[in-house]
Amino acid sequence: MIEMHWVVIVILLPLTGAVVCFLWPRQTVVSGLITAVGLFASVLGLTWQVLEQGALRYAVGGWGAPLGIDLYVDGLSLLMLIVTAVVGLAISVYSSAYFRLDRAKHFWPLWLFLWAALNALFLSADIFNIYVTLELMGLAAVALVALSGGANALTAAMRYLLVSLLGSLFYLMGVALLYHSYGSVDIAILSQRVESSPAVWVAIGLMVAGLLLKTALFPLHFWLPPAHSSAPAPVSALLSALVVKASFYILLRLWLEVFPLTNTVPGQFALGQFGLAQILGLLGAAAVLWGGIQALRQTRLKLLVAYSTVLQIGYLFLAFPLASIIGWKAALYLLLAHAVAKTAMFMAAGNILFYGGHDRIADLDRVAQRLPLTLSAFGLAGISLMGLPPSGGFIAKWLLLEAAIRSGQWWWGLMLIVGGLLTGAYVFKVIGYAFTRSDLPHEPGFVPKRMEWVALVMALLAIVLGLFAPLPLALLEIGSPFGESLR
Amino acid sequence: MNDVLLLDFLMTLLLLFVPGLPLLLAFPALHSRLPWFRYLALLPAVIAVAIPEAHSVELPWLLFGSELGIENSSRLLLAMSVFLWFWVMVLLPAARDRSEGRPEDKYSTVFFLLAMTGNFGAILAMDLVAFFVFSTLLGYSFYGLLVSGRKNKARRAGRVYLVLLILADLLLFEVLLITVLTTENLEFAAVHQSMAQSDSLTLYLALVVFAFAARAGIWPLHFWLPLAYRSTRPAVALLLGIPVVIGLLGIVRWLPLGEISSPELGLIIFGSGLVAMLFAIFAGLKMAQLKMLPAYAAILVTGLFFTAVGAGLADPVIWSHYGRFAYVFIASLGSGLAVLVFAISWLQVRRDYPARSAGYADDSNQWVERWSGLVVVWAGNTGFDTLPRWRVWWLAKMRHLWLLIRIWQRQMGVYERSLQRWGLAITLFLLLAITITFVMASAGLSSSI
Amino acid sequence: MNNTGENTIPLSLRLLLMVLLTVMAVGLAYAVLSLPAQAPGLSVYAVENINISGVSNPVTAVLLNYRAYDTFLELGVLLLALLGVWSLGCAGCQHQSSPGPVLDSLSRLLVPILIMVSGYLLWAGAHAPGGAFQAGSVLGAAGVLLLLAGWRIHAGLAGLPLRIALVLGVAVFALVGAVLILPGGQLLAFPPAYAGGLILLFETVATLSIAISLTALFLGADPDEEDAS
Amino acid sequence: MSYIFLYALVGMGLFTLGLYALIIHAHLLRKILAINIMGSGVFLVLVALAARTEGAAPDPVPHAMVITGIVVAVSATALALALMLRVRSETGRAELDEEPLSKFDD
Repeated sequence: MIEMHWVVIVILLPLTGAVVCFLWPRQTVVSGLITAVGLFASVLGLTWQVLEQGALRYAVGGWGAPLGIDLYVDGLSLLMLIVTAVVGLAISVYSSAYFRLDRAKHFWPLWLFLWAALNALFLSADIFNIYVTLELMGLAAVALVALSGGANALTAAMRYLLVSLLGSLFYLMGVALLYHSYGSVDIAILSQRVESSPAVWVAIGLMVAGLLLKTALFPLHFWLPPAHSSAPAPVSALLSALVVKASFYILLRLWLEVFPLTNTVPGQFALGQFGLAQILGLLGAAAVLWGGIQALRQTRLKLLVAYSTVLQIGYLFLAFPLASIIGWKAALYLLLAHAVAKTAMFMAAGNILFYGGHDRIADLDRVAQRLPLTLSAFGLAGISLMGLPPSGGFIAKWLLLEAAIRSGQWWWGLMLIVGGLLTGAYVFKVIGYAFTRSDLPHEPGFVPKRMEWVALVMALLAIVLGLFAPLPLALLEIGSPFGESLR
Repeated sequence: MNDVLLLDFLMTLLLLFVPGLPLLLAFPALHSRLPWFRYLALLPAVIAVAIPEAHSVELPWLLFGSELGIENSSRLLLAMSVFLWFWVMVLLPAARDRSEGRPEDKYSTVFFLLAMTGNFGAILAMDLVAFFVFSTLLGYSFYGLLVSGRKNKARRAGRVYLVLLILADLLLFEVLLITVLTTENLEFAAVHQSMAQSDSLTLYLALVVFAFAARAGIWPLHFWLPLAYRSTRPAVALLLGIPVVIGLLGIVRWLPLGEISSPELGLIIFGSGLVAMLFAIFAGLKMAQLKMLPAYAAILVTGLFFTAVGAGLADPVIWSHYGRFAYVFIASLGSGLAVLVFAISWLQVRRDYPARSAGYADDSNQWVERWSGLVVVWAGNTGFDTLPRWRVWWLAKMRHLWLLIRIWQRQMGVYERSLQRWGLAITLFLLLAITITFVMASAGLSSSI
Repeated sequence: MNNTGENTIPLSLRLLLMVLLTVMAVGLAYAVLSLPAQAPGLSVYAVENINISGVSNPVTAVLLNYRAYDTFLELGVLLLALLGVWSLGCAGCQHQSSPGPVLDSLSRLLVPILIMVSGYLLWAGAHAPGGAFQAGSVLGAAGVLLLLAGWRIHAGLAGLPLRIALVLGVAVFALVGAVLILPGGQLLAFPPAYAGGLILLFETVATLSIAISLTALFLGADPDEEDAS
Repeated sequence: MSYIFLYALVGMGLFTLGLYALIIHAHLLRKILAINIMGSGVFLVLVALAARTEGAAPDPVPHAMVITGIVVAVSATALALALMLRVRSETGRAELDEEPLSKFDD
């Protein structure tokens, strides 16, 4: 009986966990960890169910679309849920050692709320419901950024909040126009009814721009580096790994299901989508260059890692002009690999910060000898970000390259190589300083072993992802979210 | 028609010269220092890499009738090797300058050229015998390189390597005998087919894997690799990836992977690969000495390669899916090890010029400058002295370039800062929204007309 | 510094901005005007099912039955905002108000009336405009008024009891919604026979939670922590 | 039925005006107010267009959406105001820091 409702459990469980953590602050770490493990298991349960039964549709309240709200799981949303579960579990374990109780009692409810929002977002098939989850996610993320206190973090959080609200309002205006055009907010129904009309153009413009702002695609990335670098390390990790990806996921869903109007009138709108795809691809390429160069310029480790996120987001958008199933798969594999690797990298940066009390790259002062596990984690994560074999990043780039060549647009593939070189340069910059002595003597702090090991495990996972690529790629096929006709 | 014939002839000549020219140059190298000719040795290989065409030549007069050829996968390996050799050639005089007056170092150029012959030849070889001959040449000249160093430890590494080499050669000779008994044609493709049906398949597989594992320094036959990395000269250290690469290439070329299924042996190889990886991780973490890092990286990655080979032996489907990655993997292993060696020797130069402390907040520009300075110091230490005129010109160019980079960097900072400003950023956002709407609208209108 | 801070934007940028915004406004207006003049939306479905929804006011039916999941998440947003505000630890930001005689007597007069109005709105929600949010915000206003008049929550209630009251809305939704799964239903699927009662239960706890959350948001910091510090 | 569209157009106007104010004003309180005005514009569009039902009762679904949206907006505003107060108590002014990132320090 219960196993039928994994879809609901993955939303209710973290909410319940958040409430419990809020009610009993003294036991917050224990209840938080139990929730995290339970949630991981529930996502496995859901995966099993979807593998058995295929894509699922769940009508909340029993009404069903268009009147009620539907939840929908296919390969795409399942992959996002799994990424969230894996990264979430690692972040939970890491945070259990990272925060002292006075911060932990605020961190855990917020984090579990964020997790619930992410799961609800990935499961939702209703664009207004997605707005609510988007706000839930945004507010939780802002509060988490502000958690580290201090002028930088608070200013960054404020800017992030304004940007996040602005993006949501643009999105909501788009929802309003779509609803009043077609009388539904269900993605499946909209995908059948939408056709070319002024309201739809404006809605697409508003929604895409709002989501791009939230995804921090160049040149709208201005809020990301300060927010991601001034947050506490586990928060930085989950922002870069998950939160930015959530708005990308919505964009992808809309792009694949609501915006293509080719299914109603053949040929219509295909041109507009082509033009928009080229714009997104160009912005992605610009993000790769800009993020890479800015990362190289940084003197602070966490800012460097944050700019590397700007670069990696650029990669994701290279899939849009390619418009092929293999391109989408590549982008999602990249998303997966980046989520895991970036988690490891931010955790490693957090360990270094914990150890030395600062993250100035020039003063890393032989961290390599003192925190070998952490530096290994940083290096391995760097290998995946660079896209060297046999890491997960390599498989993703390989697929993207293949898609670029197949579609006859090899120049997008060039950006992968440029990005890889830039990534290599900034990773080596950090590693180089980690081996050498700086003039500044250090009072080494104590880094809990758990934090070092979690970072290393995530980094190894980022590498191992390259060896087991067929599994997630096959998972993505469930419910064929990328359509059949494009094949 | 004549054109085609001519082209064919030229390609044949080119393929012959790729391993042949270094071999020819090795003789005059005995007597003179060849300051420029050593770059010449690379020329045919560079051309072969640059011409994107598959080609092979049969040489019935060589050995038992050999075949050389080049296609995309071997071109990748050749490109990687050329890249490494170019750097080694640049570094070569350093090895000589530092040991002036020592007669034995005169021969090291010869060893380098012979090793280059072996390396290129093994990559191009299309049959068992040619591969065997060239890779053996590579092995023994490498022994020469190791031993010609003045350090005792390097000599010890050389001795260990020699023992393993002789053992491997004996085994490979056995393999050749078995193969000749089974089939007439010693071309790789033919051997794969006939060995797949042979009764002595398991023996063949085991001997090949063991022999090449010894040559490539794969755990547990890895002892010479850390020793060599610790003790040898930078020029040789850059090259230490080559025998490893050729060893792995041998495994891929000699084993009929993807055609046979041998679960037991596959499992053993898979297991040993896993153990090798664990060993490398733990031994590598324990080892504080930076110079030995590449050796453990090599053991780690070759271990990984062995798990793949093991999986491929156990289930040919896996290999036919992923086998094409093997060449990419091998090539990136070779260049990766070299980059690691480069980075480490650079770090050692840096140790004399430690990073300045964080007295200043904005050192984003300085680090490029420091980098460049260190590269110059490093290059000066290792060999640019021989080319004084070039160096002056090059340095002047570089200084200019770095000046440009600094200006450009500052400009990037200014741009980013202005992007960070709220007003501009949101205006850009608005612009994007409007652009998207217009793109959609114009397309919608044009299609409805 | 200029009080409005407008001087941070250069004139050229401001002009560009005005042009862009004009273009956007024209686009938005065009989009609105291009919509069909008549569109029933989902009103037909909403009215069709009103008999089994448990209430007769269609807006309440949408909020607490058809799209109750949105309402559930939105209570989560409110709770989350409170968590966020508390995590900021804004103890120092609060100004101590000193109520004058007018505020004092006004609050004595208004608070009972507000409570009564809130109760009416809650009850009326089933068949007329009104409902949990309206009732909750009126009740919350009463709380804010009390705070302005210098009232503070009793120290004994500032800990767990206050927290329980805050999470009540979310918790009851989650609990009842999940319990409804057990007899084989869906999440938040109300059997028509019990729908009216369940909606009243939800509205009541939601009203309480919303009112207390709004009051607590106005207070700004965790009263429990404030006492401790 | 043109008055319905008039309300919707006013909503769009509020949205645009709010956006202008959001960009132009540096003070955070004004930015927060601007966001709220933008939100009101969206809500007005949602509610106004729901009345296109030919004399029947207006479509209730957008009304419910607006109520949800208002609660979300209230929550976000509360968090934003609290954050603004904290920013002011840390930096001494209620404005976004427009300094270059590289000047950021502990």
